[in-house]
Amino acid sequence: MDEIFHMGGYAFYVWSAYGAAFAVIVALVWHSVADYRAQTRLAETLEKAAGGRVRRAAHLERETGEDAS
Amino acid sequence: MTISELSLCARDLACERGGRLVYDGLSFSLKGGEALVLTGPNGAGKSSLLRQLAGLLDVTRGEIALEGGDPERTPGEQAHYAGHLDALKPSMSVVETVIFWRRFLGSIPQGAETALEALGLLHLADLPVAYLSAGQRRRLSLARLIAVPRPIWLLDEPTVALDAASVARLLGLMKGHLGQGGMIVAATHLDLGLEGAKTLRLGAEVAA
Amino acid sequence: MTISELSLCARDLACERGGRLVYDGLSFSLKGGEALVLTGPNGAGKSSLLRQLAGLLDVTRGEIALEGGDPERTPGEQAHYAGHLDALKPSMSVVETVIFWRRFLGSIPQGAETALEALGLLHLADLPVAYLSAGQRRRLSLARLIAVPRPIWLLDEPTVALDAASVARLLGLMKGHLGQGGMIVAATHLDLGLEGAKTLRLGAEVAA
Amino acid sequence: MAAMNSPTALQRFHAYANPARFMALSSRLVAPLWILSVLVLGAGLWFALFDSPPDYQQGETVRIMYVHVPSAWLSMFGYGVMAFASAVGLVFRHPLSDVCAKSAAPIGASFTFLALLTGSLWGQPMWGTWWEWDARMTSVLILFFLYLGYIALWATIEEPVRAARAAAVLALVGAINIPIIRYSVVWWNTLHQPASVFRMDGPSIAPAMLLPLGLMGVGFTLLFITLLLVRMRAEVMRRRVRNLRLATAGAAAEG
Amino acid sequence: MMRAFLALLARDLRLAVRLGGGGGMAVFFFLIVISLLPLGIGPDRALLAKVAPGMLWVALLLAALLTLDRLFQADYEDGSLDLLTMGPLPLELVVVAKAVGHWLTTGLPLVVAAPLLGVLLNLPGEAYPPMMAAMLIGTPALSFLGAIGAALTVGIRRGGLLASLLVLPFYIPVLIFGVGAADAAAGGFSGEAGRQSLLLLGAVALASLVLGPLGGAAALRANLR
Amino acid sequence: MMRAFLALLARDLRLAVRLGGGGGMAVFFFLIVISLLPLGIGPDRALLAKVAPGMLWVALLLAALLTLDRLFQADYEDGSLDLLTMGPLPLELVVVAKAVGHWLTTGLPLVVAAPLLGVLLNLPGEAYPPMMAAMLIGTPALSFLGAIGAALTVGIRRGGLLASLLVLPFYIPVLIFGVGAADAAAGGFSGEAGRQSLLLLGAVALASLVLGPLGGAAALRANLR
Ligand code: HEM
Ligand SMILES: Nc1ncnc2c1ncn2[C@@H]1O[C@H](COP(=O)(O)OP(=O)(O)OP(=O)(O)O)[C@@H](O)[C@H]1O
Ligand SMILES: Nc1ncnc2c1ncn2[C@@H]1O[C@H](COP(=O)(O)OP(=O)(O)OP(=O)(O)O)[C@@H](O)[C@H]1O
Ligand SMILES: [Mg+2]
Ligand SMILES: [Mg+2]
Repeated sequence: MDEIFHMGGYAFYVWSAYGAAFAVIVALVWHSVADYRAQTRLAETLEKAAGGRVRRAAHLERETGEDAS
Repeated sequence: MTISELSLCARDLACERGGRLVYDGLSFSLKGGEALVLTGPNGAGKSSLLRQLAGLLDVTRGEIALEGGDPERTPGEQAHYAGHLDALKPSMSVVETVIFWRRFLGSIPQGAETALEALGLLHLADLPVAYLSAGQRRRLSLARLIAVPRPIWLLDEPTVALDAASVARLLGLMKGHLGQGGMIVAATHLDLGLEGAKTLRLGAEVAA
Repeated sequence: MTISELSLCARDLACERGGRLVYDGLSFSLKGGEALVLTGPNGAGKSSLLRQLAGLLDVTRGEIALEGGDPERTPGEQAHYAGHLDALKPSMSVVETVIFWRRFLGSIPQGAETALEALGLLHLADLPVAYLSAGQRRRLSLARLIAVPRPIWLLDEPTVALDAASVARLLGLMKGHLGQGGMIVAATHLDLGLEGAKTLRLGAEVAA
Repeated sequence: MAAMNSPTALQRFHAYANPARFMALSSRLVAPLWILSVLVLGAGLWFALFDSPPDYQQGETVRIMYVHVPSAWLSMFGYGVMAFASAVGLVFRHPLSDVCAKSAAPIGASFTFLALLTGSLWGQPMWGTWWEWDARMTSVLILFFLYLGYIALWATIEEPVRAARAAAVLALVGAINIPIIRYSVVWWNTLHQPASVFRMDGPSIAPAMLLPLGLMGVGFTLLFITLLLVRMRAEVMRRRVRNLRLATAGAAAEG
Repeated sequence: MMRAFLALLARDLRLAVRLGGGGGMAVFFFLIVISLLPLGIGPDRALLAKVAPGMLWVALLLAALLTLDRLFQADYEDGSLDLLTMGPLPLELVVVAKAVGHWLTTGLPLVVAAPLLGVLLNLPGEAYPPMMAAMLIGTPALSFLGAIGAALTVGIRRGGLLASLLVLPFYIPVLIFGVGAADAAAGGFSGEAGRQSLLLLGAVALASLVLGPLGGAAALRANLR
Repeated sequence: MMRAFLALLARDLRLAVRLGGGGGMAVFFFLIVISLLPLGIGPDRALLAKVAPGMLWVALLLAALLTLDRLFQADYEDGSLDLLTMGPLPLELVVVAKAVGHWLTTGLPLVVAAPLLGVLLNLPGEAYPPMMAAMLIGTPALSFLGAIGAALTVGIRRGGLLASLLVLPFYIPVLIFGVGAADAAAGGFSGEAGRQSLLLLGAVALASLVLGPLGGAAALRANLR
């Protein structure tokens, strides 16, 4: 185990590389998921608040084939 | 082909801006010699409609057709558009401006004076545009209508900043254009004084 | 000091622009609660006079004095100027715009809604300015008048691009301001409907 | 492509690309994909760190390869996805491909950054320097710039439709540029330093190293796809939020 | 159509001259950047000679970048661009006219000024002809590629910096082959390497003559509605 | 008055961020310029290390110059500047707010990014601390001196290039002392020379903090009427 940790004297480089990869990937995953959650929550509250008007927005969405724009 | 055989039709037009539907199901048709006046409250979509007709804004749904026009050119390329922005360069002189647009839009450069005369700008011909007052600028940007003949005029609040004499002059020019079989679509909040013009009121009743 | 004791005087004012004398020997005086309407053909110097009053254009000759005002501030610093340019940032939202001007011109940021309400913009509060139509922009730039109280309003063609309802609303605001002892100098080509306002007609267009 | 042009095929394409359908389909895919990526990456990591031999030349540092090379692959794969989606978006005008291109960019940029960073961390023990202006490294750096420019363009244009088209043009022109950069950099380098001391291709790979490398490569790719789906879902929701906001703001009648 | 093209080109040149010197300004900027360099890296003449071709090219790129926002931004802001799309000239040719105007007011004057600056940087004599040739071939590419970046950022106020960022990666091949041509001569390699660089530079320039108008027009279309 | 100052500063920062990333964009530009250099002068590591401090400073100046037109031009064109002069805040403080905003969105991020770029240019380790110190002291001077140039050219459309030209001479002392501080450390001189450069740089920066607002406000007054 110690050997693995030591990495033949190159511990700093190897573990930094893996650490950095881990950090970047975790940040990316966290950001993506958090963003998705936040947007979903926002959409829900807005839909609730807008009440009847949602139907109009949804209608527009369907008609234009774009829920974008 | 004389321009009086033209007709401009919009069928079931819709416009979406910034994710909102500004108008929907809008239709009209206009023949040579006819004018259409667009009215309605702020934000009703008058400017948007003019830009769609000019080909400067995507048509969300529906269609715009010019019958009897040059089939190789879009309706926008057979129209003049005078919007809120005046497309003037402060460092060019008044006459240079008109000459440039004549050249660019495909006329010969000679005869620019006629257009300046028609808008009462001849005495300012050599002044740089930077020195013009608001109304003078407006008149210069309208001079393009006369400088290059095109069958359709799309005018967005054309009388803004004009004094009474200039408004009268513009009215005369518009009548002359209609008399030659041209078409005008103009957005305005005031009465333009074009008798016999069709009116299209945008706003609450159009909202989907 | 209440603002109704104010008086704004121009004595023998001249204005030179681009090497030409636009007007000369112009005088007027205005007391709190009074309005002055500037009329005249394009290029007569209406906008120039307003900019001189706002301190944005050098006074060639003559003088402008505000009596009864804050002696430590220039007349311009006690005035609102609403000119042809609207000083709006497309990427700021409507309410952010008003809040910024309240802060910058020295009021507390709270209460921006009152100004938006007064100009019928409350429902657009969170929209970016880039999305506004011409008339909506104009109304937002006029909202500054209400957002921060200042005794003098200098308005250059304030009704441009406004629909009928908004013109009526603006008229109401102007009357309210005069009623509180404020002063208004407004340039216009149309009838503003301000009864009892003084009128100053500037000269005919100067030939080159 | 010819079939695409017939209206029915196009309609079918649009039906599949419909955002609502996409949301329904992707919601079923996301969870399994997460699990699969974690499993493959876990296995890959085990082999990479514990169950593969050190290299006879590079020693233990060779283990950096198992994150470096997959990152480098994905940096290019990401641009490919972005450019392809942009082309589809420009031709078929479908918002979902714009969403896909937009969502791929930050992921691709992150992997590009990782390739640069891990390469740098490998370079110091191997070559004695963090950074070398060598052809491959330089072209990856420029690829990173292209990603950043693409992201910046999306960020600055407010209106999604407009932003999508402009960004698509950039991605496509950039796609043409990448091989040019690659070759020009190779050229430039050999011109100055005819005999490079460093061997970029490394030793031919032993089977014992191929297994972890392959697992990590597959794992990274799965992760990429999962992240892409999640980001696309977030983007679709963001647009829905935007529409709802505008609808509420505009619904109060004018005047 | 030809008349419209020439009218637009002539207008752009006139505006460039009136708005403060067109070419003169770019040259002046180039001059200052080049004279900043010795201040930055010290007055060692051998060192200067070594970095001279590269520095000249980098300064060239920067001068081109700095002037990119002149291409479309002003026309967009005052509404001229709307009207330019409504004329008989295809949008691609509008972009060509603009790019040619940009080249005539920045690239060309810089090429003319470059030898003078070479002297300031102690550039060896044999490097001049290939360097000039490379600049003549390479600068149009800078303008045409720049047009893409300028068109992409046209709706954005103060988009100048963003345009620079977007365009810089596209300038890299031009830079590398351009420097390659001059360096080969200066470094005493056989003419072969230099000639090859020039050929590649020519290929990049030709590609940009096609790509610039197409990409620029596509970007303008995206941004204008 | 304090409230007005902060409101203006906050607005400028917000606009900078919305219009595409404020600081991020400047850093990105800086990064690209710095990576163009090796492409221009070749990948020779010793040569790169030698020119690194000078190049970092030149790139810093350019990034600052390129963003100068953000200072007043937009506010002039849309009429905001007229209204800013009519508020309670003296014009000098308006200039200070603008310059501070400019520094926060360009100078500061660049200082933070500089070490990373040092690595790319193979800058020797001992040079980092004095270089960072010099940049922290010198970059505010760039923003404050830049304000004068931006104010002088405010009425001129596309005045960006002219502003750069006017300002560059003022930047030269900053460049010389800034490079001096980093070079002294890198070149292994005694600390004395470096310290002296830093002191002189500090003096220049202090002078610019006074000169910038006064000169800028005077220039604005001249241009606005
Ligand atoms: C920041 C510096 C570096 C960058 C940007 C970089 C970039 C890349 C790229 C793009 C690839 C994939 C190329 C392909 O598959 O064709 C790659 C593969 C590879 N790199 Fe790096 N690299 C860097 C540093 C290093 C270093 C220092 C080493 C080892 C001493 C190294 C060893 C390898 C190996 C062994 C491969 C896989 C074999 C191959 O596909 O040729 N790299 N690198
Ligand atoms: N920036 C300027 N430089 C030089 N001369 C100018 C400038 N602006 C206006 N002028 C000239 O000053 C005169 C008065 O212009 P001003 O804008 O005050 O007119 P105005 O009465 O507001 O006209 P309008 O009704 O058209 O708005 C005009 O003749 C105009 O040509
Ligand atoms: N660039 C834009 N992006 C998004 N939405 C916009 C944009 N321009 C206008 N809108 C919105 O579209 C609607 C119609 O605007 P338009 O300018 O066509 O109105 P208008 O009828 O011309 O009004 P006005 O009388 O004020 O000129 C408005 O509600 C406005 O908020
Ligand atoms: Mg309108
Ligand atoms: Mg006026």
